Amino acid sequence: MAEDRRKERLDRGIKVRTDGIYALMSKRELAYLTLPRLVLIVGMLILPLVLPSMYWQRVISIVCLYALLALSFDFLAHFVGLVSLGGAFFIGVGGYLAAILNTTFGLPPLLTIPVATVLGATICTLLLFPCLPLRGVYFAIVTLMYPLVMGRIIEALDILGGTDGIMGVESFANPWVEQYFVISMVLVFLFGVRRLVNLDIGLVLRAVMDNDQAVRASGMSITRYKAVAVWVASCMGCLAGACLVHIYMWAGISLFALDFSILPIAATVIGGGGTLVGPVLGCFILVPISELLRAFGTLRIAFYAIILVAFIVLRSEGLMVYGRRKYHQFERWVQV
Amino acid sequence: MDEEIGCPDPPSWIYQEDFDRTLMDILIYGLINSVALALMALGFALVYGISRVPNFAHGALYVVCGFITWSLLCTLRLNYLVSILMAMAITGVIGALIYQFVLIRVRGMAISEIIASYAVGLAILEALRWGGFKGMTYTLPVFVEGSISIMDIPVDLHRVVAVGIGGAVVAFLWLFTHHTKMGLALRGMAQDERAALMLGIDSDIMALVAMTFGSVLAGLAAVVLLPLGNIVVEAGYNVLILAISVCIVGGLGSWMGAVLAAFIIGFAQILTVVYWGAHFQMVVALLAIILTLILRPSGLFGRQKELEERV
Amino acid sequence: MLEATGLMVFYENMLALNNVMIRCEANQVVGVFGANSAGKSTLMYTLSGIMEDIRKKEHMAGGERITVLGRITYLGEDITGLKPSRRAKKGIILCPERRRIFSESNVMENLLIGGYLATSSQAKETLDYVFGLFPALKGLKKRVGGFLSGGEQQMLAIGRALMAQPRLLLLDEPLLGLSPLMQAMLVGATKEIRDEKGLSIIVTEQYARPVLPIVDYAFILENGAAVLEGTGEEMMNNPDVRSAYFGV
Amino acid sequence: MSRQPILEVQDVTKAFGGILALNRVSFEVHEGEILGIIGPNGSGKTTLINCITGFIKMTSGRVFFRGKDITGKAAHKIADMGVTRTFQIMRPYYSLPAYKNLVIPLFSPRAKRTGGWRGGGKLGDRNTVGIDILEEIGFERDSFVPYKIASTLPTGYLKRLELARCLALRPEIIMCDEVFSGLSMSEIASMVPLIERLQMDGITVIMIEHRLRELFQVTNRVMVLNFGEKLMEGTPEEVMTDGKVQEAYFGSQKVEEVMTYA
Repeated sequence: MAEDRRKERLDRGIKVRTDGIYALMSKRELAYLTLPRLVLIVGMLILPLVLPSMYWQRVISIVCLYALLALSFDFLAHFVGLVSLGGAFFIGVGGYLAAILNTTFGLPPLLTIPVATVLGATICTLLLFPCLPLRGVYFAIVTLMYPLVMGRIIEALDILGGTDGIMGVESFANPWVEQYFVISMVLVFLFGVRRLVNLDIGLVLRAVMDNDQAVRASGMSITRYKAVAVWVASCMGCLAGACLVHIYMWAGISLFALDFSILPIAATVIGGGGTLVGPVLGCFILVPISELLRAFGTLRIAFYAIILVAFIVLRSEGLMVYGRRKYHQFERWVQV
Repeated sequence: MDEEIGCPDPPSWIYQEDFDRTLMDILIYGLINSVALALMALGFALVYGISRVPNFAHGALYVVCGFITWSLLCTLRLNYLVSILMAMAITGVIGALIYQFVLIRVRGMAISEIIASYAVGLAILEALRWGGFKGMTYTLPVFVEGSISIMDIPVDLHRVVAVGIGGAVVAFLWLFTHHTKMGLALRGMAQDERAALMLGIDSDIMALVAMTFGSVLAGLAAVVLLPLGNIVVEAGYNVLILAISVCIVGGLGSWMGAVLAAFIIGFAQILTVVYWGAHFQMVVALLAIILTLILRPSGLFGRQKELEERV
Repeated sequence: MLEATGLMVFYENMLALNNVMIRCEANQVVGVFGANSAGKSTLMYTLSGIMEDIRKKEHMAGGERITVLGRITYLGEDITGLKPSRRAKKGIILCPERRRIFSESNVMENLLIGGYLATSSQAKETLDYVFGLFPALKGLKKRVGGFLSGGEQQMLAIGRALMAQPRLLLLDEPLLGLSPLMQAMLVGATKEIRDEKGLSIIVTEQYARPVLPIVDYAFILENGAAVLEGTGEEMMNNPDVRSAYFGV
Repeated sequence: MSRQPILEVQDVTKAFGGILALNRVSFEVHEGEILGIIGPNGSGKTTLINCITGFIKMTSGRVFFRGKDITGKAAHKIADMGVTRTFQIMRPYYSLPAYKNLVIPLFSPRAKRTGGWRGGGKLGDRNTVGIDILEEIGFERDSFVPYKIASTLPTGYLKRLELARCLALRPEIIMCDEVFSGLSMSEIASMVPLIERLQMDGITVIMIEHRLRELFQVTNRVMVLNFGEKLMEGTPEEVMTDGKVQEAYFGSQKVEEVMTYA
């Protein structure tokens, strides 16, 4: 009889132990704690080595750029409570900055990327500053509008190369540099953001998300903390944009295209929001699928969308949320 | 998904030829443009206002209805009115199916809802594109041929009819949501779904009704507006962006606000076209949205901030 | 009229209701008393079926797993696991904690939305009844719900629930945060509803004292379990209960 | 008294969509005092606190804190000056352990300056300071209570946590919005000495309450609001015997009866 029993979720004993300080006591527990991280790091580092062609290596780079965007989205949405649909805005600002720095001022990629990242993030934060008091879906939509406006302005005023874009941007020294640079950036930001949200300052950010009234009552300016968070997030976005420009050797209006806003969010949804690893995983699923579907020609996007819907409907909580639960907890039937 | 799908083009229903640059011109075409925007936005506003589902497949439903009408009319050679009604009904059913099989699984998770409905819309539009609906060859006939002149400005009759239909829809919606049991129940659900559940209002069925209704409205907008231009897949994306913009400026969930916002954006667009050129049309529209929100954070008629404050 | 046996509700592994047995006869006022987080609201949600909705939503979002065990029979019919809207149709209407009125609609619309299940003649009749019961609402017909005071909101919430033609009315902490005057008024109104409409009412409260005079039978919840039950008088005479719940 | 009041409220008016929630309310509080504010529901008590602390903008009127005009300042700036408040609907950070709840206010500039309640002007480790504050306010230090996730704490502790959040700022004024409501008899009994402690520490307290018996234990000045207007102000005895208050607040019931189960 299902009537008098229920399924119970329990933390695995090993999880309970490794939550404490005793983690280093046994190899098994050490492995439990570090193995997932090692698999991730090693996996990402050897990816360029095992993949056969230049084509797929390029795909890896693009995946990583999307992963950075997805990370920035996940961080803002689930740890600060700002749902930003403006991934393309970050990409565009970072990308154009890098292109200008490279073509006009002749800086090498080694310099353009960090400068574009920091400067771009500052510009993005300043431009988004008036929107920070907006809540929920209103913030989302305004950030969605930003990249569209930028694209239109560049087109209408015919500045920054207009519809032709800025051409002749220097590429990375060689494909290996390119790939290992973006992969290491993903790893750095993944673990960096994870660290950040677990620090006490991360708690404050989370408090801004679910309890802004109480934060105000504590004498702290919410807008200031939101601005800091947006700056961190746009750093990731602008970095991705700058890299993208150097990979494609071109900056154009399509940097502001909706794709860069939507795909990272889709990746976050299927990967599991609030897990930080989930969005990265999502990108590693979605982008290659899109490539594999090229055989279908124009129908590609339709198939792609259907797969996306299937993921969302069948595992609505997200892959990593599900996976993490399975890893840390087990289930059993108990009599009551 | 790396195809260019982004920036909407200037709406095709505006005459971009010679603007006489008179006040009347601006007034009349502003009115027409505004009604067109309102028609496009109402379906989206209704669905969001009632079920809190942001239906990002709205644009796709708009285009689908246009294509179905075209197919019924030109392939099956049905009567124009019959094809229109059938097409709207079919669009409604498609909307219902989308809700029943996709959106119902992610109810209450806003981001998932957006992505799921957007993906469904994407699938529909791209399937249509693949199915061969591209190019400029698909047009619907206007309802009424000919034109009249209002204050010396020639306006073709179809546009006059469109304005009439727009007005009728708004009036109908107002009556529906204020004076029918179903309409009131829908409004209740929009405000507090669980409280509505406690009163015996089945939220799933209501959301299904709202979605069907919203899809029919999208279809209606399509059959009214598409005869003014060609049926193209890109219209789906443009309509979506415009509908969202209008709803946001008006304040989400308030379709009366959406109507007002349609007028603001509609006139802003026409004024821009007249004085700055069509290039700036979208820039102005988008900037208008951003500015409105910064000045009035929940839209013109959004849930009043004071209500939220008063705990 | 309503009988729930062996009700157990788990939020993940946390036991919110532990083997609760509760019964309500026709035309009775049953009180359920207990401190905060004793499980009063959980019980009300379970009886009205809202728990089914909460469980569904939690499951979709990958949140905690909610398990509901036990049987609820209502008018001789097993309604365990029935959707909340179906239960409402059968006459179980919950008037929730913190009132949850529709804050953007005006008083009249709130009541009309409540009348979703009623036929138009029933609605008209009940509308008159509600305005007779709470004359204060009459002058506020056009006022938006969010601008009402706590007491007015509570009157509206009860009126709205009555519009749904209940046969069993569940009142979840109706007196919470109200002034003594308002409390006395609402308690009086509750009794009037029972007497005139012939309803059964289950009312939860943290402090039993104000509602005790109209309660026929009472249960006391502690940490999710029904620890004590009896008629109002029996309760009043129990020294432990007096000090803990009646503030005497 | 010739002293300057610590908080002076002049003619505060607030209109919500044409309805006057507050109509020209004025009062003063002196340093170290406990002022009670009572009134029926909807009489504007919470709105008054919201206006003073800058959570909503008042329609007209002025508020002075130590002679300085703080009208219309942002909520966080007012809190930064030491004018703090609790919320009627408690707003702890539910997903965090109790002591981590205090880490957040301890990030505020004011806490950094003052070091928190009892802090000597220098902020130590936030976790330790948080636990210290919790201990002072009745969380048993050696038990697991300060480490429990806030959502699992009983209401009594959550109310204390609300107070603790104010204390982390080392406030000059605390405005308590119904700290006794929703508590059991014994919890209230243990809360009363806590309020008295605050007074002994030199903190000015403004209390909105429905539970008159306990309120009158700690305060000797009460203000009555009704329909957004100040009905009267005076000692508990004066208030309880006033005819207007009787009518507005207690109806036909006897005062003693009201006192027991308010």
